[in-house]
Amino acid sequence: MRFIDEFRDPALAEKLFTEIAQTAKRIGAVRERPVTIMEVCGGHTHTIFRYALESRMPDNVQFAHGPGCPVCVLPRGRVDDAITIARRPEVIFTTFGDAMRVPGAEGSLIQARAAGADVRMVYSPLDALALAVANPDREVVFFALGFETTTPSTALTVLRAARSGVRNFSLLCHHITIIPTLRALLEQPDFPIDGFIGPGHVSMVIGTKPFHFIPEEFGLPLVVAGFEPLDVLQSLLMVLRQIEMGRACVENQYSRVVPPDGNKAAMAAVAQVYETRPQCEWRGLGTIAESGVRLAEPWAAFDAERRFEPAARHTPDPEGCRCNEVLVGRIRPWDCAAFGTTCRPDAPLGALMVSSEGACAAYYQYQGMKGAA
Amino acid sequence: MRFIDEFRDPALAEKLFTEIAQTAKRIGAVRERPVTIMEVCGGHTHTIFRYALESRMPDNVQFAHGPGCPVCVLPRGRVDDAITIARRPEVIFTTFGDAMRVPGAEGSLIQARAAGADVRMVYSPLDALALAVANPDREVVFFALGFETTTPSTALTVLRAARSGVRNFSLLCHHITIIPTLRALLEQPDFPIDGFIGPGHVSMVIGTKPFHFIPEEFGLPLVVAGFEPLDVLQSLLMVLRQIEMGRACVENQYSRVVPPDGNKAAMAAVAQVYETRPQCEWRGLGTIAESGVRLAEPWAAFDAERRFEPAARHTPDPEGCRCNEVLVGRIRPWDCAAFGTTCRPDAPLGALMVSSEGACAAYYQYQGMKGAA
Amino acid sequence: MSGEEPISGIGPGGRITLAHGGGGTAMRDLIERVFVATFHPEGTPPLEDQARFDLAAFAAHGDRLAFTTDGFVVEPLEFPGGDIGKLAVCGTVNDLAVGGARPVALSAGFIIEEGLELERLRRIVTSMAMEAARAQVPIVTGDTKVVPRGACDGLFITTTGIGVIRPDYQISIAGARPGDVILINGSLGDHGAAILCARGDLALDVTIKSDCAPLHDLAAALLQAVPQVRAMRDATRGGLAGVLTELAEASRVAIGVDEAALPVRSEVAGVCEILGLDPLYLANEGKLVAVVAPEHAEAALEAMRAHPLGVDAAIIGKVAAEGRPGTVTLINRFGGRRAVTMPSGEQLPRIC
Amino acid sequence: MSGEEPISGIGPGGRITLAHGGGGTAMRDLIERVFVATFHPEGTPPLEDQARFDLAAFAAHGDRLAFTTDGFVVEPLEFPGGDIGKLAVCGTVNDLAVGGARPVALSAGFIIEEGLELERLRRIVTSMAMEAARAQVPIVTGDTKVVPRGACDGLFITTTGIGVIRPDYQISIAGARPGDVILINGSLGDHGAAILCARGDLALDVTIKSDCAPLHDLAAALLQAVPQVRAMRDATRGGLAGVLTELAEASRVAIGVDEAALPVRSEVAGVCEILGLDPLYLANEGKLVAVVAPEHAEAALEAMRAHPLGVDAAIIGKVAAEGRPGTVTLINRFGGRRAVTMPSGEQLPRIC
Amino acid sequence: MCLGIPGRISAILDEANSLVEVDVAGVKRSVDAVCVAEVDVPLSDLIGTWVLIHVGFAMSRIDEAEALETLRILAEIGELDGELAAMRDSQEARNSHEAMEIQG
Amino acid sequence: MCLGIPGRISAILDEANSLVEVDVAGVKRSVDAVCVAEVDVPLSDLIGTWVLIHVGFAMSRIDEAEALETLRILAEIGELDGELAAMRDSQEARNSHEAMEIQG
Ligand code: SF4
Ligand code: SF4
Ligand SMILES: [Mg+2]
Ligand SMILES: [Mg+2]
Ligand SMILES: [Mg+2]
Ligand SMILES: [Mg+2]
Ligand SMILES: [Mg+2]
Ligand SMILES: [Mg+2]
Ligand SMILES: [Mg+2]
Ligand SMILES: [Mg+2]
Ligand SMILES: [Mg+2]
Ligand SMILES: [Mg+2]
Repeated sequence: MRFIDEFRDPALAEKLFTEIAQTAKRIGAVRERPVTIMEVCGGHTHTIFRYALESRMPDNVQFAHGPGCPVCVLPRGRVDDAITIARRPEVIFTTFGDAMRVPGAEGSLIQARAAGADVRMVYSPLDALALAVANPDREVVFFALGFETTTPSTALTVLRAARSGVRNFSLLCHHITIIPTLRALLEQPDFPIDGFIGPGHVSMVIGTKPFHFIPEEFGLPLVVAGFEPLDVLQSLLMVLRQIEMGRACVENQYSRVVPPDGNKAAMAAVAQVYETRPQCEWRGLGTIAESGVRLAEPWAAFDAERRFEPAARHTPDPEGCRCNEVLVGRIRPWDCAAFGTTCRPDAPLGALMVSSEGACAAYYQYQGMKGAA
Repeated sequence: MRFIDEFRDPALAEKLFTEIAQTAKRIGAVRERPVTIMEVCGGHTHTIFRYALESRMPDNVQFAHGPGCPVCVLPRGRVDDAITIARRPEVIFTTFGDAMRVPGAEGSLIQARAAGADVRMVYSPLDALALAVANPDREVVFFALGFETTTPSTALTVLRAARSGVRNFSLLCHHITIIPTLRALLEQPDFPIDGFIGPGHVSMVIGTKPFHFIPEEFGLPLVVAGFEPLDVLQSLLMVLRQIEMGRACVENQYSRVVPPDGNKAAMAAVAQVYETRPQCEWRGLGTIAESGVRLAEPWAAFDAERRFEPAARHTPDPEGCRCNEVLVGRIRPWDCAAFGTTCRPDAPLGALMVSSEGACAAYYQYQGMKGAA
Repeated sequence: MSGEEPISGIGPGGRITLAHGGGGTAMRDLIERVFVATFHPEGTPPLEDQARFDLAAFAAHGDRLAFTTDGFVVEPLEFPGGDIGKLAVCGTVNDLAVGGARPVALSAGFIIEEGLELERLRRIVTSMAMEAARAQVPIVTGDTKVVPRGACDGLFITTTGIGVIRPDYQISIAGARPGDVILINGSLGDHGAAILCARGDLALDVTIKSDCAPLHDLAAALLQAVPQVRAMRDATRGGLAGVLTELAEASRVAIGVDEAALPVRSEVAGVCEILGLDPLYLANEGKLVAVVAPEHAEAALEAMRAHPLGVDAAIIGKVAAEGRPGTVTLINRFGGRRAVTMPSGEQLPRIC
Repeated sequence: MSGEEPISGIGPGGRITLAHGGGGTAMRDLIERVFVATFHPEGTPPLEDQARFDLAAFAAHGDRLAFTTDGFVVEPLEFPGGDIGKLAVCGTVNDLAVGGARPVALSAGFIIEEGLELERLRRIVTSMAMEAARAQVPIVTGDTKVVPRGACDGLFITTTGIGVIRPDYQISIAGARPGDVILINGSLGDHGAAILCARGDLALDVTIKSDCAPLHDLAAALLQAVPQVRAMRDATRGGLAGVLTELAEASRVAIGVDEAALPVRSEVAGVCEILGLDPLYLANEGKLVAVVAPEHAEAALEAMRAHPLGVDAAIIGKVAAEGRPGTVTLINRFGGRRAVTMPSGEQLPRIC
Repeated sequence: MCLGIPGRISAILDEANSLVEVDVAGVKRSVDAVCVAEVDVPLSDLIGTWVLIHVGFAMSRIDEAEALETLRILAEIGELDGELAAMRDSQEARNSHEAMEIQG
Repeated sequence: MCLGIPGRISAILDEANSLVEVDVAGVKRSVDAVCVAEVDVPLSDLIGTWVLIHVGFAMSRIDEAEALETLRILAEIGELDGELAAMRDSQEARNSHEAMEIQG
């Protein structure tokens, strides 16, 4: 496949492994502490594990798996809200597949479906809208999850619904924004990260400029990266080279997809449909100011929260769950006692075990219980 | 079972067979033509076949199986109306079980159910009303079939629905009345019947007086009969004895259940809820004036015809169907070429093949193809 | 159950999900901890795609292998006198037994609706295991599918049985001969009436127990006494009428039945009266019809009556010496004769 | 069809009704004129409750009887490359074949939703008959149930197979030994991807053909060449990952797989990319995994490649000489190693 | 038409809506008793009464005296007739399975 | 997060609603192209264009020149370095199944 296969070439990867090893060696010569690079995006986490890149890293380079997996940071109370709405007999609750396994206090959407709720998986919010048109006597609710990459798609879907006069369609919106969250992480004392692999598809929408505060205010390098293994390796090498040279700036490895200014049409749609939430809850991270959006007043009719008024519960993370520490890179999955015992992909306790973009699931799925042994 | 087993006693039956044989012999001595007695009611037809009473009749006594089976006289267009309504997605169409097999032009309600219509069998119109209460977002329609016996039950159900404020319940009413129909039969030239076994359960509601015109105007005896084999045999004997003595009057064999004046509460409910239809169509008999009822104006809200406005089609009987001749006793089922070939209980062409109260089905089921052989 | 680790994929509601049919950990957990643990409490064999038997061991018991299958789809899944699991074991054991086969092994295929309560499944599986133990036939292989909610009615089970037939048993639906005597081991229509009432939509309040029972032992006792049994069949869907019409047709004989000899329980008769149904056509799940030569009739009746499942056994009719082949005639208490025809369509109540 | 008398109980819409499962004339008409007529065009045997086989004839072909069952519940019922009928025959033939058994007979239990189009049923039954003929295995007994609309998803079929195993074949999921070589007969995930696309809810427009095929002949060819095959299994639900993790666990060995050697069709890879799925976990219906001693690897590969269903056969990995028993490791093109774990739950697209 | 069945009223379920329970050979069902109730008489007076039930409604009280009278008349039929005993014998013979032969 | 996949726009499905068909390795799907369309330029100009697709929306055009440039940089990495050949050999050895042993 074009634009994919070229970026999976083993020979080029081998060169990158070599170069990374040599760069790491040079860094190691002048610095005792290993270098920890956070890949912000769950897509990168997935690539790292899927291609077992970690297994070929030098000893003094390690990844920390960031908060950029929307289902991993979905708070339990929000799942409970979703289930409350999905249970209404008139509702067809639509969602991306990976959100169906996230456990709330009363189980997951999969389990709610098993108990009778009409929950359906869709590939696109447009498919949810099509369901609404096809079922005029039902209420179709779409679980609008995702970061800046996904937010335009639901904004555009709402605009389309409004244009077509569809009235039985609404969003349960839990779109979140990565920029305030990175700032919140960086402001933590002793944040143990030396550089970032930046989220390529977020940047495709918002451009690279919003990341400039990271080198400018926190002195750390960030390389916006694509999602193929060569993209990740090249980006890592670029970060390491900045570290080696003591530089810190934003670089764009993914220039084939990411324009520096992002996508104007997408940002305009988001600005038109959404407004910033004063506070937004993240699983594992707590509440972060201005880190999410909600439907703006003119689109209130499409807001499932306003329409169905779920309890908007706050459900604390389950006992024994250490997702919060894994999420910020303070512990590794196997340091959590639940890992592989009471928390497994088929019965996740914490959200990081749900998607293969979650650090714990990725470790479990792609490394078995190795780390734990 | 009390009031049942006593009336199935073989020893008493034997006495009746003997007495019937002797009476028939005496009649035969003075009259050449065999005696033909019409049992008006399908319930009697059923008893006659179920207990194989016909096989023990003297040679000069034969039964003619009258029009008193509501599903047998249900016109095809009415079934088509029912299916049209049942197909509506919001409708739960409820009916007595035996009406589900009656073929209209586009198949039966069973076949409509197979094709997706929500058709449900109930034991009582009250059960249909309960379904309406349990499914407030659906429209529950009850197929109100039956003679004077059944009409009070649907009238009382409508009154109950009105009292409870149930709005999603209505009747597709095809209640018919036996009295005008008997008169229409009797007015036919050369009507080949010598006496009647009268419908016991109709009489339980309307009493015995409405039958007095039969002896008075047409000079034929009628004995209102119960439904157990001894009831039928005793009534037959009573008819034969009237014939033997040249008398013609209305007698009541079923006095344990039938009061001479019928049931006042039942008749009052019918009078309150229904009004006479100027014309009513019968399968096989054509249109008979004032032989059916419909919901009176104050109950229009409960009338499925007014609510859903089905085409009210007139669908002629299918080709090759001779139900009309069987119904009035002019031919026997096996005289119809369709009998047992293109018309069988599992694939009825005519309505008389649908219910085991229909003459053709009764012959087929209880005598096999004997008559045809 | 308490203290035990929950089965993978079972959430707070205690329900089966699609994951339990997905071929992964949840499915394996369900299979091992519910099916295998119940059917083979002695220990888990490696999960092969197939069960295997020594053919030599079979040969010791007979010269023919019998092979039969049935699907079970009853609603409600649990009812007075049984459940779908008991039914699934008995039904196939009976189809083996009425052919004269000694049941050797069963397979069980489960199709489960997403949302079925795990505890309910456990009860049903336990009931299957109990019934299989009673019939001394192991459930040796199986399959589990889970379909989305609304794609199946709770649970369907298809069982297949293999059995071995002794060389001297020659039983066939085509085996009845003029003069033969027809027996049944007890009352008619209990299962059909039980299900009709248990379903609840007719709002009839009565507890009729299904007659669901494994007939292998009764059949064996009968064959012990009368190895020459000519025909035997369990009277399930279609009732006694279904079996007799098939028998008359396949054997090209005329059959006469004595209505007065037919055993019917009073509550079943009551349900039939209310709904205008005929017990001749109601389903049974623990009744077999046997056809024997007249000289063996008494021995057959005695052997059946000596068995707990045959205490109400009766001679109900005979194969006529002459008469139109393929016909069944019922002679009633009044000496009237009527044809018994093959059932047609659903048994619908005749009410109005 | 024209001129023929319609099947009893089939109305103007051409659909199956509950009567076709009622045990009466409509059911018999359906069974005789659709099932029996298609499976046994040569003539109708009397409808016994069971099929019977001479045990002596079996003994000529082997020393063990294999017995296996599977339920089939696919949606849509017909899809590129097959239908539920073909699947139901192939699936059970394959479960027999991968145990080294020569298929002898199949049973088929049908659970039909009221309203299924008769013509559709005919097509599916014809497809079963064709596939059974291809696999040279007769469908000898069966069962038909019809459930109310909404109580099943069109049609479910449960097939059970019996087969006979030659004395020299000793195949077991627990049979893999260190050093053994692992082979597969072709590309991964075709069936899973075909169904995902055929279903239409993801609105992906591509025609991927299911690999659904009977593997008895391929397995026989392989066993002819290498009678010592240690383990063999068809990779159905759970995909290759499911088979390999079960194999590693049952045989108590560590398995290594070479990602570069895994055959995957480009459209299947495309669907996986779009939905974030892994072809290792997608279902197959015409793929078997075989484990042989290293000295037999080339002969096995050659035998598979010589068969039409094995042209893309490949050696995909081996059983490690050491390593943690029960683990499966995938070595990718970059030399990276990752664990392959047993699938868990449904395969849900990873999108947002 | 008009399948009717005798049952005994065994309990009052809902006085206001005139719903009673009837017992038919041990099978119980709720039926509407408005057609057999009397004005100003409590429904509970009906307990033990036999009624004729049709499609969920009690349509008539069964008059036990009339039933006995009908049976009495039945019993008297042909009593004067000497042929009775002979007929009975022939009936019994016909009922036993020894004699069961079917004509085609 | 944010699974994205490159695809080629292969047809225009609905100009008014900016729906186009994309082709990903032979798999086709309708996607919304409003984010990659230009004002006053007919959608048909997009045919043949490679785009990055996310949840049913084309979110960015793929810049082929930039892609080639990235690959060029990748190709140059370590070219100066003599160790490359040696590394390649070791990689190939690791990939062949002969060498596949797993550490527990
Ligand atoms: S193992 Fe489970 S609970 Fe523990 S950190 Fe990971 S996801 Fe959270
Ligand atoms: S055989 Fe059929 S068509 Fe002919 S009269 Fe009877 S019911 Fe009518
Ligand atoms: Mg069977
Ligand atoms: Mg059976
Ligand atoms: Mg049977
Ligand atoms: Mg299986
Ligand atoms: Mg259901
Ligand atoms: Mg199997
Ligand atoms: Mg299988
Ligand atoms: Mg298998
Ligand atoms: Mg069967
Ligand atoms: Mg369905």
